[in-house]
Amino acid sequence: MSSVFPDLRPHFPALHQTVNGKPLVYLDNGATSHKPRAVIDALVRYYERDNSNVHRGLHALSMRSTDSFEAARARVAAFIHAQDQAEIVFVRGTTEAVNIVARGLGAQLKPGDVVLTTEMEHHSNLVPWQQVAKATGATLCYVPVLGADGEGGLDLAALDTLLTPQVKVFAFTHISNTLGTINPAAELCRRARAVGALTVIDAAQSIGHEPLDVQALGCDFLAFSGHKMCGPTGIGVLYGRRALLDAMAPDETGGGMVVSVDYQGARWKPSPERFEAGTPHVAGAVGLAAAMDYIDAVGRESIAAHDHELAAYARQRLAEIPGMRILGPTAGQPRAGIVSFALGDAHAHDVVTFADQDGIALRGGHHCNQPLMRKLGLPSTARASFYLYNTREEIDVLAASLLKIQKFFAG
Amino acid sequence: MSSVFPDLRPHFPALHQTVNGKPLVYLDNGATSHKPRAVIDALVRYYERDNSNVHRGLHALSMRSTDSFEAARARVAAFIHAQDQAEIVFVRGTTEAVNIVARGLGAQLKPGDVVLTTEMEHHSNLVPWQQVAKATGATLCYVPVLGADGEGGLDLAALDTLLTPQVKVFAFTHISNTLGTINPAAELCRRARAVGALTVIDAAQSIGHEPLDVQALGCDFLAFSGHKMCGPTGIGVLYGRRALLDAMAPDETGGGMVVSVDYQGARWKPSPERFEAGTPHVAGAVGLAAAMDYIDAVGRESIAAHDHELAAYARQRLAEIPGMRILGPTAGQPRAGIVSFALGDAHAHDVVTFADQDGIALRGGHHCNQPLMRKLGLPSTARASFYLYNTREEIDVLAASLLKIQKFFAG
Amino acid sequence: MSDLTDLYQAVILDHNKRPRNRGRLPTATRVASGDNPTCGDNCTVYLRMEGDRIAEISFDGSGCAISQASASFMTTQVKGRTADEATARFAEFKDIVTTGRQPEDFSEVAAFAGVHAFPARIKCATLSWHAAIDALKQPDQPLQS
Amino acid sequence: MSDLTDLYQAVILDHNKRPRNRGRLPTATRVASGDNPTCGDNCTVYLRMEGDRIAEISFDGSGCAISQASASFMTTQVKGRTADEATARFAEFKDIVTTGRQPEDFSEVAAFAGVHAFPARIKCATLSWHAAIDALKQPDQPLQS
Ligand SMILES: Cc1ncc(COP(=O)(O)O)c(C=O)c1O
Ligand SMILES: Cc1ncc(COP(=O)(O)O)c(C=O)c1O
Repeated sequence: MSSVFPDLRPHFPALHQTVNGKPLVYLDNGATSHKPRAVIDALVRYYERDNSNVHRGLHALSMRSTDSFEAARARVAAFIHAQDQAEIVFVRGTTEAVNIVARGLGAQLKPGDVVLTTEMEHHSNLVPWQQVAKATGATLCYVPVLGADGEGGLDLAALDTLLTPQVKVFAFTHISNTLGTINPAAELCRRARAVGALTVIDAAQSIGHEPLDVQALGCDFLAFSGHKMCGPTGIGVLYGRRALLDAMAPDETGGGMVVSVDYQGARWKPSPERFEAGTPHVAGAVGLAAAMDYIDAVGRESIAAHDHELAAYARQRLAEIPGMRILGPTAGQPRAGIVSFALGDAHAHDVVTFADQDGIALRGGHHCNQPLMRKLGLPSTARASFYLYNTREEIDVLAASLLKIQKFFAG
Repeated sequence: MSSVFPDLRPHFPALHQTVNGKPLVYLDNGATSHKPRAVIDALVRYYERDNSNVHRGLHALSMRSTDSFEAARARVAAFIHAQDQAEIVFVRGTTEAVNIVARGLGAQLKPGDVVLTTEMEHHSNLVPWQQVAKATGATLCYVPVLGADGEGGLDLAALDTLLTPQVKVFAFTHISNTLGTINPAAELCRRARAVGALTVIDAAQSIGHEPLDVQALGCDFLAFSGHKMCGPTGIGVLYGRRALLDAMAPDETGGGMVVSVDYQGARWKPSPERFEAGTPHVAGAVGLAAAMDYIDAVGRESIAAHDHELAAYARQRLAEIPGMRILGPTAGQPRAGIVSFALGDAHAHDVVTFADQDGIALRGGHHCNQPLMRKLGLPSTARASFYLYNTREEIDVLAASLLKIQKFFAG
Repeated sequence: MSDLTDLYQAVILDHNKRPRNRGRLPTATRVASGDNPTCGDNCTVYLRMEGDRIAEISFDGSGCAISQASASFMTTQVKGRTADEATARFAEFKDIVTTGRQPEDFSEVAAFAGVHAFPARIKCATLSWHAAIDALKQPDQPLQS
Repeated sequence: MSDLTDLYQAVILDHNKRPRNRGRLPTATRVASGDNPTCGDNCTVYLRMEGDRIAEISFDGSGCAISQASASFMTTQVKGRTADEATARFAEFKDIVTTGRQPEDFSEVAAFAGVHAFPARIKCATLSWHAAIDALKQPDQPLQS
């Protein structure tokens, strides 16, 4: 079987190029995805036709821009099953979303309070909480990751001890960008809620890859980026339950988020405007909505099945290579389309440079996950990550290239 | 004379449309500008060819993305005559830039210190300083605006009294988005420096309209948005002198801005990465560089002359209309391509809606400048603002439409 | 410009130039304000109730011709009515300015149906109505001076 | 893959597999570290000076084959030289890995010229050299344990 979606590749212009004389095999989707023609066209159409500033304008273009922008917000709300489009705040990406919620909730934290996170967080869902803990005197605790290769996932038994009534916030990733673990997010939210903790989900790796419903998850906040889900750069979303957003102080201030200003002070609009100071990335929001349309036309169930199948196949083919150490969940556990590995003596950067000679785009390094890498005793790994346009043939190309690299470095 | 640049209009796709059956006359450039084909093409090219995540990648596309992104940074540095490309931080826009520098400098402010700004600031260069003053106990003071119609500009004589050694920061706009005043920025910086104050210039309205050289201005920080200067949405710049940026704490934290992270804490990279947590708006930066190329190919001296000439012509034509009150500098003073006015009894929103029926895009409201509007005794004004593609004929269309509106509301 | 001039010409310019029940009502026992942060329009509505009925009503504030005319018109429409009747009247008004349907009875409102062609201005037309409904929900208390 | 395999095959794999002067130098009087935040590579260089001359040198740390080989190679190139000579050597090395020019003398370095074809890796090749130059600038003091 060639691919679950044999017909999608023509939609993605960037896939059709050669790299170092070989057809591009793009396996760096965990870092960012390529964009379908439909998304690029939506951006062009916006700039060619509707382009204008939003909200404060009453002329035709400004109304069209505002309508496109707010329609994009409604599209996002529908995509993640938010109750209300005021729960959708447009931001630059996951990192900014986490910063806003960390600083916002930080206003209510005090010494003795606990912020709980996990050992498998991306720096973007880790350092902001470290900063908030430092600023407020709250304690930051980590749910351990089990297994020498991280194959055991989060230590759910430890949660019983860790989830005390002192825990005010539990921030965790839906899918680990390093291990490919799919965390039991609904269960984690339920257990957090039982002790009165608010939950913040980093959905950077799950959005656009798996069906996602904030009502079913039961989370309080959720953060994601557009660029990893077929969308443009510079746009992302902070979802928050409306009452929580409306109770939170703004982060950045300026034009567009105020009801009134005088030389003494200002009053804030409610969410989402409260968190969107200044001119927003309107084209980005429009492009993100187009990406969501594209993804839902394909179907998120099918994309997830496709990702999972490719990952299973990749794990099988990579395991055939001598000296291969593969991280993350073993067969039978929930696992996403992400496979990190260490290849014998070859350093990850050398592996990536060699693979690049074969036209293969891999990522090598700490994957913004330094503490976990240190715990696993690896300075870095190479990572292949899949998306809807990847094929089994591409994994065969990868396996052949890695075997060659292994021989070179062992020989 | 039809226009200083009769040949530019074909470069801008959005100009060639009808609105309410009339050819679009786009005079809302103070809010945002349209984008030339060259900028739209640069975005498309990026997404079709180089699209990848920056910095941490070693494969071909990632290196190309990183190179494009850093080349854009170098282009910006050259455009404003920064000494070093590490002085260029990519942000969402002016508003975010001001927030970063306000919070960053806020760490050093204490009660008794003064932050000086002016009565003509956009909310985006006002509310962040109010917030910082509130948080630190510093006092916020304002340089007054002179004249019943704001025609006197900043009260430079009052500066002698206001610029005390207690002033730690002087933040002011280069060009007023409401009055069209061009402030003597180099002189303001020089006088601020004489008392040891740092200077922050809001260049949202001057960038891409006037020649701009941070060395000649002598400022410490400068903020601007790409979308008002032919560039994409969602991208802007904070310029800061390198030593100041490297001494400033980061604002947002997360991936890409850390040297190392463990479960206890993190160490920061120097500028500019320190201030660019998370995946940046790479396509936006590339598009901004293309906008700068476009603008410099036309020539900023010529664009400024064109803007100024249109503004003078507009003021002349508008003054012919009975009951017209025009704000801002009178002839002979430095004035930008921005004309705000109040038309007799007609409310600004009614004026804008009527003008829109004639295909004319104006802005009506407080222009994110509520305190100044209140001082001038106006709830709102209508505003026409010009850019390189506008023509004298368009101003004639505007004048005819306004005369009709005046008659309707007076009659 | 014909739709627009029609809209303004009819009721709107009339109510705008000669507003009914404009100004602070000293005998008011309920007050509520609303503003439209998009335009800076604001409107305060003053009520004096007699039982469940609106005995007196006035409005104050600044804004565009549509918001001023609509406020003036609103006062003429709800005066003497019960809270429930006023609320029903607002529902009908909102429906008319949103959809543009021409009402059979409720004749004077027909002019406002033209607002639906200018969606950005619908909020201007409903601002005073929202303030009135808010005021109706408040407890009676003497006006603070 | 031929450029790349040539590059690795020659000096690099050799130095990488059998690194010279690797490990902490207990007699060192100057130490400096550098890291490459992009990859997480790091390198510490230990020096013992005799007058202005590098009497002993070693390196430690982790990284890719290029950084490890370059560190090993660097120690062989600067040992016994003065600070000025070592600095000049670094300037030449940097020029070679950046431009790819094939040096006439300084023969063993020729293999590193291939790095220039992989611009993202130039930093890997120069990491240990930067640390060595840093160490040369420090005052003498006994190694802390
Ligand atoms: C003078 C001035 N400052 C700041 C801003 C805010 O820029 P942005 O909305 O792009 O952040 C604007 C534009 O709206 C402006 O005109
Ligand atoms: C799990 C996870 N969280 C957060 C991020 C940060 O996303 P962004 O860089 O788009 O802000 C990433 C991607 O780099 C990620 O994989």
